[in-house]
Amino acid sequence: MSNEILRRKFFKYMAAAALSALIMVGPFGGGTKAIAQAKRTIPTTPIRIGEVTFLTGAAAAPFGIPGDNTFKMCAEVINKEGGILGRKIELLSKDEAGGVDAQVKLCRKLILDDKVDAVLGYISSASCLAVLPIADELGGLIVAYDCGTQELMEGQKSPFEVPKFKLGFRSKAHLGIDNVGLALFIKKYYPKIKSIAGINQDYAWGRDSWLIFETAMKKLMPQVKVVKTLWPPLGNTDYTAHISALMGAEPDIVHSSLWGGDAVTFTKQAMGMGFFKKIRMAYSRGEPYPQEVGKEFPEGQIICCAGTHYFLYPPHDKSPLNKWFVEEYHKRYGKYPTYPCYHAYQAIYAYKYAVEKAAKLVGGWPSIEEIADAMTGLTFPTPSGTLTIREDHNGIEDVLVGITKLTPKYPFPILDPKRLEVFPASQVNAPVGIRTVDWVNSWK
Amino acid sequence: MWVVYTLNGLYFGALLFLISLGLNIILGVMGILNLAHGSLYAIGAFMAAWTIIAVGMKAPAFLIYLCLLSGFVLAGIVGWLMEKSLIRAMYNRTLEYQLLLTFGALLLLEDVIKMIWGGQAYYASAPFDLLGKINILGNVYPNYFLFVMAIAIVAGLLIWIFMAKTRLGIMLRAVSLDREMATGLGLNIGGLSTFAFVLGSALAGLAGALVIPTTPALLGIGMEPLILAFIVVVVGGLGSLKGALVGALLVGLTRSFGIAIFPEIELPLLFLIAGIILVAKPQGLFGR
Amino acid sequence: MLVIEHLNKNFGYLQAVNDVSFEIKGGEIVSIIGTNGAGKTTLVNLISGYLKPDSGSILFFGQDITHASPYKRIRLGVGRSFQIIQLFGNATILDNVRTALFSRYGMIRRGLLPADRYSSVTQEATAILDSFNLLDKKDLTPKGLSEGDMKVLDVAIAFALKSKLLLLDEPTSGVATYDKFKVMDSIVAAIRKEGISTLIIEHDMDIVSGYSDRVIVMHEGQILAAGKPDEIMENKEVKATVFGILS
Amino acid sequence: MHVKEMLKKPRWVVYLLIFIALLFIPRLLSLHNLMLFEYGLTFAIVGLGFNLLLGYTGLLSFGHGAYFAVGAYAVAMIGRYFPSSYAMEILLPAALFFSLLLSILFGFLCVRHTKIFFSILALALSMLLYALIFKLYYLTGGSDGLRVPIPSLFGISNAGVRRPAFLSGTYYYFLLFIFALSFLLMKGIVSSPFGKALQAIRDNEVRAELIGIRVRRYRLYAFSISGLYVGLGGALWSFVNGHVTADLSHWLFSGEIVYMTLLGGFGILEGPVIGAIIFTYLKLYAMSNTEYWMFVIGATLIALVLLLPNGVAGAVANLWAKIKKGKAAGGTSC
Repeated sequence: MSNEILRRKFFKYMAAAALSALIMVGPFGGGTKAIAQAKRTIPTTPIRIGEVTFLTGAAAAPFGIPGDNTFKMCAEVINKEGGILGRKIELLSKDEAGGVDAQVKLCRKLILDDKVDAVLGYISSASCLAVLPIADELGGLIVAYDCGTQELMEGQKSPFEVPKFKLGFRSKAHLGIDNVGLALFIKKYYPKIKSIAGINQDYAWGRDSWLIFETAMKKLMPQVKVVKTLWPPLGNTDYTAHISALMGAEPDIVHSSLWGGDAVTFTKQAMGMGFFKKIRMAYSRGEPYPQEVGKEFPEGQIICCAGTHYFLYPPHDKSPLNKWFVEEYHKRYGKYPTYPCYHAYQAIYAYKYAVEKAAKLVGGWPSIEEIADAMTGLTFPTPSGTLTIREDHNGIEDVLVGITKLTPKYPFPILDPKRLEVFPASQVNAPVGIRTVDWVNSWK
Repeated sequence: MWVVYTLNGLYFGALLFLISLGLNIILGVMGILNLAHGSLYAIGAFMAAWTIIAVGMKAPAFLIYLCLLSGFVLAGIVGWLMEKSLIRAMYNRTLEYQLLLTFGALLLLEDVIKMIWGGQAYYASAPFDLLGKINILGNVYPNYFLFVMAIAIVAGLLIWIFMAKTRLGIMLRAVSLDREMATGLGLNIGGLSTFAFVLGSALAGLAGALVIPTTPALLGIGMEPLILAFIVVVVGGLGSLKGALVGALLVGLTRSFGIAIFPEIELPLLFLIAGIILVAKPQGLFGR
Repeated sequence: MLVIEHLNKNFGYLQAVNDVSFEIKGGEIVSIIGTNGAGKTTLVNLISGYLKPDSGSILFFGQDITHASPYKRIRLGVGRSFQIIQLFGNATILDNVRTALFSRYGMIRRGLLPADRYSSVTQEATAILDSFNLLDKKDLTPKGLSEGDMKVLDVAIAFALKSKLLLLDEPTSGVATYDKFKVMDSIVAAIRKEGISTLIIEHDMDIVSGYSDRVIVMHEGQILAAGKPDEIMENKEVKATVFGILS
Repeated sequence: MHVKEMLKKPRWVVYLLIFIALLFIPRLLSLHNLMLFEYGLTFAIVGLGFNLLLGYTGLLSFGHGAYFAVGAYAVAMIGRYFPSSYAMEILLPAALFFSLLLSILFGFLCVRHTKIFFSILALALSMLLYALIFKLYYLTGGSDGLRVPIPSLFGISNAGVRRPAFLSGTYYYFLLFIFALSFLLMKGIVSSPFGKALQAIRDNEVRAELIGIRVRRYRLYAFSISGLYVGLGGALWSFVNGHVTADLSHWLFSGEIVYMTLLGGFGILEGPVIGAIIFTYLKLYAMSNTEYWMFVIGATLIALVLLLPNGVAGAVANLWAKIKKGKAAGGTSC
């Protein structure tokens, strides 16, 4: 049947459709719904929390799944302990894949259509940058739990006014602390090195990590030269060329913010090419990978824990919470928790403590704005010590840096307890209202 | 260092060769660009990883290397199913439908993989570790990469002999040269197409399996190689087996030396070269 | 108007067209007949510019078009139909012709008003379809036409270009025998009315003899004989080689 | 054409009714659905343009995400580097200009090929742009992308206006107006002599050449116009979404454009419009209801290709035809 005719038929149908639409609507029917104000009593309905992490794609295995596991675990535990002010938590877990436009739509749906009390999640910096503004636009509470970019809460130029988003938060520190921490650690333990190099993924995450690390190194150890910077694409499966290039340049230490499969692939292939015999690596997000790679993961590598998120720190005798968290997680999922797990814990408990704090003030279930006010300046215990969410709505954390060492106790290298460094939050975070890069540049 | 750069280029080229060879066989014989090719690569990767983990480290070495073939086989089977169930219905449909169908298959397979193997990563580096390293002019180099090159060369040779000497191969070439004429000669186009599709898919699977010992099997692992395979195919010429070889080596070596010399423009460099070749020779190096 | 001089074209060892020279005058209908492989289609391709001759020249209204592009020749007024029908499969019969007219008037650059608004063009198209006895089918797509009508439409499209010279490559091939003459009738009637010079390629003498002013017999790339149809019919050599009648 | 005449034709009455119905959408839909519908409208414009190339010229591009990205990035980058001139009446022309520029450039390379060659080359070129947006991270924000602020509309500044208010207010009607305009324009194009020429090329390249159509040149025209439309769609989309990233130029995104065009039915002018709106809902609801959303839309696509080759619009039309046959009443077709 020719298109011409098809089209003609098609019209008659549309005519009917349009007419009926008109009849249904009538000139001034309908009207858009307003966002309902919460009442001062405590509802009995469960708390609906939208939880968004990568369930598809390369980031699912290293971050998405562990994060998702922890969210489910914590929600279950909280509910077992009677929920938040007696209200049970109901998680709506969604996939973060599908492109940023999909995420914007999804987040809007969660807030407007599914009427969630809060949205927790987001691993990719792109998602965070796209989604957090929605919080203020639609008056919903959004807590970013794992994305790294410092740009998220920073303004165009320092000093900038805070908070950037009234209802948008990040319950962790940004990538600044990892790289500043690494630089401080190197200055302390390897003061005599001559040259460094970098291998970072070729997108904002890698670029920012290297930028901050390089700036910090220039300030701390001006004599050190940068001999090579490589930018492999995300999800690269062959690093041989990069490894050779690095070995050709012969730096003392190579900085890397590689994550997930990329980090493991690079390490495996580097091991195969005798890389570690000559060069020391400094992983800004290395914490999970000794466990992933196993026994043969090289010793003596510098590893930063994206904060102090390490299953052996704080030591279990000092921190029963960490002990419980590690054991509970290991019991459920057969692995020791990695930093995304700790981040997930921080997000969901930040919400819990904020609600409880606000409820004390207002007596009854707090409104979203009141929860946001309570979350600003909130300090609460986490398995990795205490976490503070500052006025810029960004978490600040101490940072733990160590050196890998094989021990009989574990089937993979752990961070040598004798050479463990914790840099306090105040030393690795830029002050409120100052851009991290400007802050590092202002060092004396 | 230059020796190693070259070896790296050859190694990466070898992998690309296997992928784009499969893509080009399908393209040549059936005139279908299989957008789901990357997913078949991923299936090969997951299958190999899974079997290697299943037999475990203590198994005899030859068994572990046999596991690599499982990827080749499973991808072939999936390819066969795809051809029989979906592609078969597309023979006398127009291009846009064929492409969209394989696009749909791509989305579908990504999630099927997730359903079967779940979201976690599979680490199966046994074959890589077992082979150890050798010393080339003072540079340590893993034997496994040499092993991969050897496999690629063998596969390439076999395909070449097959295409040049065997009756089936000659029929396949006839179809890819002129479908109408071949039909006129009374060749069994259907059967030949199925064969080509299965072979192409299996090659993608083999490439996936060969990568596994050096990198964990993750969701979406097939995406990046697919893009590079596209570049190879465009540069080498659509449907040309020789093109696949030269294109793959070109891309592999360009990449290796590009990273060593101008690390800043690794990927754009590839596209740039592809662009220049296309402007100079629109059909690609060996395109018809 | 069309003068062909010493035209040569060979594919490798095969001498497809071998030193062919002839002329077509205004308003004349000339048929070239010959067995398959006699070089007829090659000759048409040379004239319409789809092949370039090895030597020789093609003059069209005194202008040398031996090496002009097909597009140029179309603009100059050399139209052709194909042995294999070439139509616009999804468009109506009317649009098949109308598009040709739009192209001829250089209107295909106009992108806003619907085609129907150009009523003069529509009228002209209708007239053409009428003269080719296709008017009643103008709203069908070619799929709805008989083989014969497709052939006629194919010619009608070439005709719509107001070609000064029409090259018809086996206008009745693939048409059921009892339709062949009907097809030729409607085609030639229309051509005669406009007085367009035409070169018809055909392998069957009987079909063309009734419609041609002159017949040229080709054999193995060469012109064997030329003249009025009835003369040719009597030509012994032609009988022997082309019609295979041995006397 | 005189309005009186037009209103004689049922088709135009239908258009009018639909347009009026669309005017009431903001009162009819919830804020969330309204914003979704606006995504649909922007993609409808994209579909219109893409259909000119696929449906009417017979060229399947797997790289039209590139022009979408250019449109969107033109807006975002003006917003970032020339905030002073961040006004709709400057942004749209800029977006149109750059998308036209790029589509002419890429189109020139692509139209030398047809069929699969064309598709894969278009794909490769869009990926080149992707690699560039990714690389020029200091300029484009790379994978993190750029925010798209709310522009001033006809001199009326929207400073401090929240996006939802903006989207559910003036912007919807502005969007609707642009859509109606581009729809009518495209309708004119496809039924004009120019459109007929394109369809001639689609139907029979050889013959088209033979009746004196410069095939390549007209393919390039079609390519550029579709690029222009897609770019316009991208620009309008960027305000709805509020954030642009390099993914827009990735071939997977281009694949979605093809998807929605087929979903609606690319034989039909209105098809892609329907397809765009359905796809927007399909993907979102698949994503919010199952973690296997890729499986869902993949399976849908396959089912579509196998069962509804003419897309939804085509199926509806066929159904309508059947119903009419059933009634056996030979009503005059419009």
